[in-house]
Amino acid sequence: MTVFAGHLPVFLIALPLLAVPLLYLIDRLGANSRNVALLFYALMALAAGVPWLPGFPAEVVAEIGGWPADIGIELRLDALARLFLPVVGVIGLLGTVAADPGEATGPFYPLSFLLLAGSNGLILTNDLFNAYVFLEITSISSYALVGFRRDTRGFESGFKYIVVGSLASVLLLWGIAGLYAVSGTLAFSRFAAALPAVPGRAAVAAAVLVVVGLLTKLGIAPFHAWKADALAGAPRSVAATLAGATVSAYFVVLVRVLTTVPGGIGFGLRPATGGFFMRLSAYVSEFVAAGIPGMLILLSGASIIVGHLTALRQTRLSRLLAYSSVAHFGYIIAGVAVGTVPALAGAFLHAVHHAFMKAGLFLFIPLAADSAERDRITSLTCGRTAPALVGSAMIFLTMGMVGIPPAAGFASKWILVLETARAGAPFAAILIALGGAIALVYYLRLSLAAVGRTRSSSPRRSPADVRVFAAFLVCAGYVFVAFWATDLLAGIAISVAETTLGGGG
Amino acid sequence: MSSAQFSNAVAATVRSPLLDSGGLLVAATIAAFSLLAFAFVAAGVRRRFWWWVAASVHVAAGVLLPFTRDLLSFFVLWEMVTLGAVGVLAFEPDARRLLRLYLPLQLLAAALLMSAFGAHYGVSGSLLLPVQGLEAGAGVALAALSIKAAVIPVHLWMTRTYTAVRPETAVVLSAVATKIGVFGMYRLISGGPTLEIAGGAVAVVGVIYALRQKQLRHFLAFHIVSQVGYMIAGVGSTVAFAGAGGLFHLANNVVYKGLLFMVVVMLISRFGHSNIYRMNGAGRSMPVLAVVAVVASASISGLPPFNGYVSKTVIEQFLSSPVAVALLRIAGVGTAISFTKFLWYCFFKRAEPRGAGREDTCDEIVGDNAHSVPARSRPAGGGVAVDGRPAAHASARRRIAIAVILSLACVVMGLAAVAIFPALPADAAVTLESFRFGLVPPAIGVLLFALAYSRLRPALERLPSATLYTRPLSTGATRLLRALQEQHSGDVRRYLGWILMGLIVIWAVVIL
Amino acid sequence: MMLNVSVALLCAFLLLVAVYVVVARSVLAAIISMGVFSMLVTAVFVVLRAPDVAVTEAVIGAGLITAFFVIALDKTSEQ
Amino acid sequence: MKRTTAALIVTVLVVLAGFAASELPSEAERAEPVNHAIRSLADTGAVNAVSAVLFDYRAFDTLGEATVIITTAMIVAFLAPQARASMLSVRMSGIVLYGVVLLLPFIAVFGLAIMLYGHISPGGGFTGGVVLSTSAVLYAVVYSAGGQQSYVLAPATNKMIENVAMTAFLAVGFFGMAASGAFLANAATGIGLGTPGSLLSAGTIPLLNVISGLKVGVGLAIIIISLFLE
Repeated sequence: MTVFAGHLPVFLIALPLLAVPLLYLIDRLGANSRNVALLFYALMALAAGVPWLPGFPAEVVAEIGGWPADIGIELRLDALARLFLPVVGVIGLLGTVAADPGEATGPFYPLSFLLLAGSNGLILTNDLFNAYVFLEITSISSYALVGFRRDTRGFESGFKYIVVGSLASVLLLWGIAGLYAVSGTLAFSRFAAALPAVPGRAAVAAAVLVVVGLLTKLGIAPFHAWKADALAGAPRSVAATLAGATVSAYFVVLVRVLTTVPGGIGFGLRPATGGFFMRLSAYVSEFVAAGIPGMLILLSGASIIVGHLTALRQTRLSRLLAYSSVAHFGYIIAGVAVGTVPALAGAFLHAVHHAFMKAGLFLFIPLAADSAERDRITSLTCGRTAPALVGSAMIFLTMGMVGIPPAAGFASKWILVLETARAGAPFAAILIALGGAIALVYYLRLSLAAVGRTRSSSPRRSPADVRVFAAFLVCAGYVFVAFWATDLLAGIAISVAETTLGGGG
Repeated sequence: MSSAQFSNAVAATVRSPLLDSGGLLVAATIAAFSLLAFAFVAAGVRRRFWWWVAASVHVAAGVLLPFTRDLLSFFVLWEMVTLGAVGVLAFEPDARRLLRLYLPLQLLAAALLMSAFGAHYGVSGSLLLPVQGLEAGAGVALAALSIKAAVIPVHLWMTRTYTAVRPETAVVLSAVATKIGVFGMYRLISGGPTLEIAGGAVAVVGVIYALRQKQLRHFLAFHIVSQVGYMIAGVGSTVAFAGAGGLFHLANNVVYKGLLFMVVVMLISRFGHSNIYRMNGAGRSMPVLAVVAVVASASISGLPPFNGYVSKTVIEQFLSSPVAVALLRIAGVGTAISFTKFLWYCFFKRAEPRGAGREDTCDEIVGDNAHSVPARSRPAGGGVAVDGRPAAHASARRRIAIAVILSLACVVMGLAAVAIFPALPADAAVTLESFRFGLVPPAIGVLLFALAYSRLRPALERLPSATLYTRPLSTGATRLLRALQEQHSGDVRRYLGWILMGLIVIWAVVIL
Repeated sequence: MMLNVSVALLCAFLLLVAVYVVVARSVLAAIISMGVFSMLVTAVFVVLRAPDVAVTEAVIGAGLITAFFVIALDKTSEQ
Repeated sequence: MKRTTAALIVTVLVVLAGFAASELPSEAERAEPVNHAIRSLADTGAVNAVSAVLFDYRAFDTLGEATVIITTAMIVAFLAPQARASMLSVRMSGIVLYGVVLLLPFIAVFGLAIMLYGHISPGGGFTGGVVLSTSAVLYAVVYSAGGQQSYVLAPATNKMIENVAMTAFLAVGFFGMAASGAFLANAATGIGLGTPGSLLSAGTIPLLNVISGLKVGVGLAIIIISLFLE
């Protein structure tokens, strides 16, 4: 067990990479590679769950090439990785399973394995530059997957994604170089020791670059504008994977950066006193004085406002969902920036819930739109497979997105509101709470439009439909089960947050 | 918050509900009234199964809300009340338009409440229902509760919804929606003289706006605003007896306001319109209804043997601010004028000839008549024909019976007030003495109506609408959204510009 | 000292070329100048005693990237 | 307007970056590179410290970088379907045709040399691979002009080489894992580092050099040829 555990991080990255030549070989032999790919993907998703088995060590460190972290690269399967590996694996699997077989030709499955390898690498690596490399693998394969339909919209989306993503990568690389120049190390676990507790100008500037690069990848206002354009042109299954799995991997890197680089999170705001405007200005000045975390709080506020308000006027479902993602990552970043253990736990919980909810809603599009091109809200119907079930599952997912009780999104949002308010960022709390109000307006519009009509034409039941349907139901089921398991999940998230904050300091 | 806290919060409510007399009173009243209201609805019209489910959720959440011990369950039930109402409204013929107004305001309230709870939790570290009011975020919570209670600048959702839904729906909704806002104030806010005066002011302004209405349902809706003012003055007071009075007023209001809505439903279904001035002396053709209406009006105006008298007296007696008391007295007179007008025009006076007086000048919603007549092809003078079912005299009789039961309840609640609600002061009962003082304000009201109403009416109708601020607000919002849309129009150069500018700002702030 | 001066000179020249790349009217001229830019960077790396990076920069920056851009220019200006 | 805004943004960025960078430690304050070079010779047997870093200490990054190139090659080949050569419709003159044939062996040998001597002298798999790819590209460009397509290696073969190289890289990694417990281990596997400076020294580094050189070279050849022949 221990030997295997020590190798697991490597396997989680190397095996998906190995799948690429393997699939090529199978293709050359003339066999149908899809089923093999799906099976292999399912195995990888299962492997991602292995760290949860009893008896698995709490933290596994795999030193690549046998070199320690200050000179080589190490992979670290810690609590944070353990939480997000299954999320990435399962959602990636759902997205791959739900892919339209007509579209999923050529290098589709190899690319999805590269996406998985990159995401797993992002989550596991303890090395900033190595994270950059995996980020590139992830990004490049997602650029291609976004434009995979090879139609004008797809190419346009892919192009915009590439341009903005490249800028983000450049900023990131610049920041990584800066951090290395200042600290002489690239390992997350060494930054704290290598940098002074009050970091200098250069270190902070470099850290800002890294953070901004990651925020751009995540889509936080004002770095978010590409998101809807990119996701709107992507095949739906790909959009589900990107919005659920890949983003989670980026998020993990952001958390690692913020918890290890001095000047990161955990700054402790104090409640201000005085009249409203005095208080407001005191808060703002305190945020500014708080450096990066303070900026993150302000950015998260901007994301929530901009994301939700922009989503209000969208006519296409994929764009609406993309902007809603912007807002939800605003919530999550607010929790992260506050940096107390429970707030961070709330952020993790919300990230996990959001991944499933958003992936589910993206999978709703192929069920509800009458063609791949059209996802206008007004032309959606509640689907061709088992309409009542699809409709109710969709409403349930939207309830989760809004944060209404019997769906999982409520619990995490509730925790986020309480804890941001508690930690001295009540404006973030108010915005998170208000965000739900705006969200319900557009999600209700969506629900009324989609559920109000069932398709009149004859139902077309294809195997692909059944698969999309199954993947969609898994997401909805998760959102349902997770609400009733809030206790368990919150407990896990809290322990993860504790180790994340404790280990980084 | 830890997971243990989270589960405890839920479990606490389920295992050990909070049983105090105030909560019991409110819950019991809502439950009892809602049963009658359901029967009332069922007597006349056929509603879909899911309508009943939604309405039941709405009412059940309202009934459970007083028993919660912690803020989490409070919030959840609060949301359930809203969602139930959304479900009910979704079955209305004009659901989209209704929800467009109803939802944002309700959700704003929910969001504000949630963040207020967050602030309280932040300061106190506990999610249990606070004994002394919220320790932090009370202002935000008050804003949320005011929206729910339909206090005057944010009353819009209530007046517009209650006047645009099918009339029976308003009967069901009137029992819970605004009331839990007031009840929330009772539970969450530790008030003071400011809140008392604010309540008094709301009562007066509500009455003034009610006086100028000519559609029955607008008239009742603005009276809800006014009555909520009374309740706020009561529960917002720090004096315990005033709080009890406020709660008792809440319970009374559920009964007599529901009763008034029922009367209005029957009037509308009888006459096919809801213009007060064209009811054509319904008292002659519907004598029982007239008696019921008199009882309800007397109750709301605070006439002695009825329940409204008791609660109003208790509130006025124990308020700490004399200004608030004065305001409530004025509102009382206004209520009396208003309901004298109601009774006079609807039941006793013959109709004004059509075209006399300016039609439809001061109603908040232009299209009221279209909605107050549910079935397009209603036979003139016939009975109820909602959802295409022919009216039956039996159903009308059943409805009258329900109304009579409720008017009896008004009397019983007035006479046995202390027995029903022990938190009231012991001398709150109706005595002979009370007739001497209690009759004075209504008498003034009647007198003023007789002498001055015809002169007052044009002046009232010239008042600016209470929804003066909505148009600039909505244009501003539209403009903002359009500008946002502009920024996301697909121009990559603009996206890159935003990224770099964001970077510059953050850098400037962080390193300079 | 000598090293610093030469690096500074090269860097100044780099800056000039970079500005020219941005403001050049002809796209082809801009692409070629980018090649020049890469060669200058190569020189800087050589001066800074980083021959590995210099070789890579020469091959990729000056050769490959320029080729890519020329291809792209050709493909796009054809229509 | 737009130009002014852009210029303004860039200027402010440069100023801020310069301000931040002014605090970077100077070269004198850092003695690590020297230490690295000395240490790397002992650790890996590679004279060229850069190669030691690229193919031993941080071989995992190299694996990732090579994967990036493979990914890109895969994407470009997929997104830009091969059509008739449309770019160079002119026929090349005889001088060019023969010149290229004469030149090709030299380019290839130069690329191979850079690749094989990567652990001894400046260069390495990446650079060598790029040089190698230029020979393939040159041939394809020159001889595909005028309509017919001819390559040094057929596209299918290119893809095959690419996948084999990918597998080989991972196989080296798993070999390290099997032999010493660490993925991509070199000296720890006990294969012997040899005499520093000789061609067969530094353990797996030359092997990885060749593998990644093939990967990069073939990948870039696929990319450029696909773009040309789109």
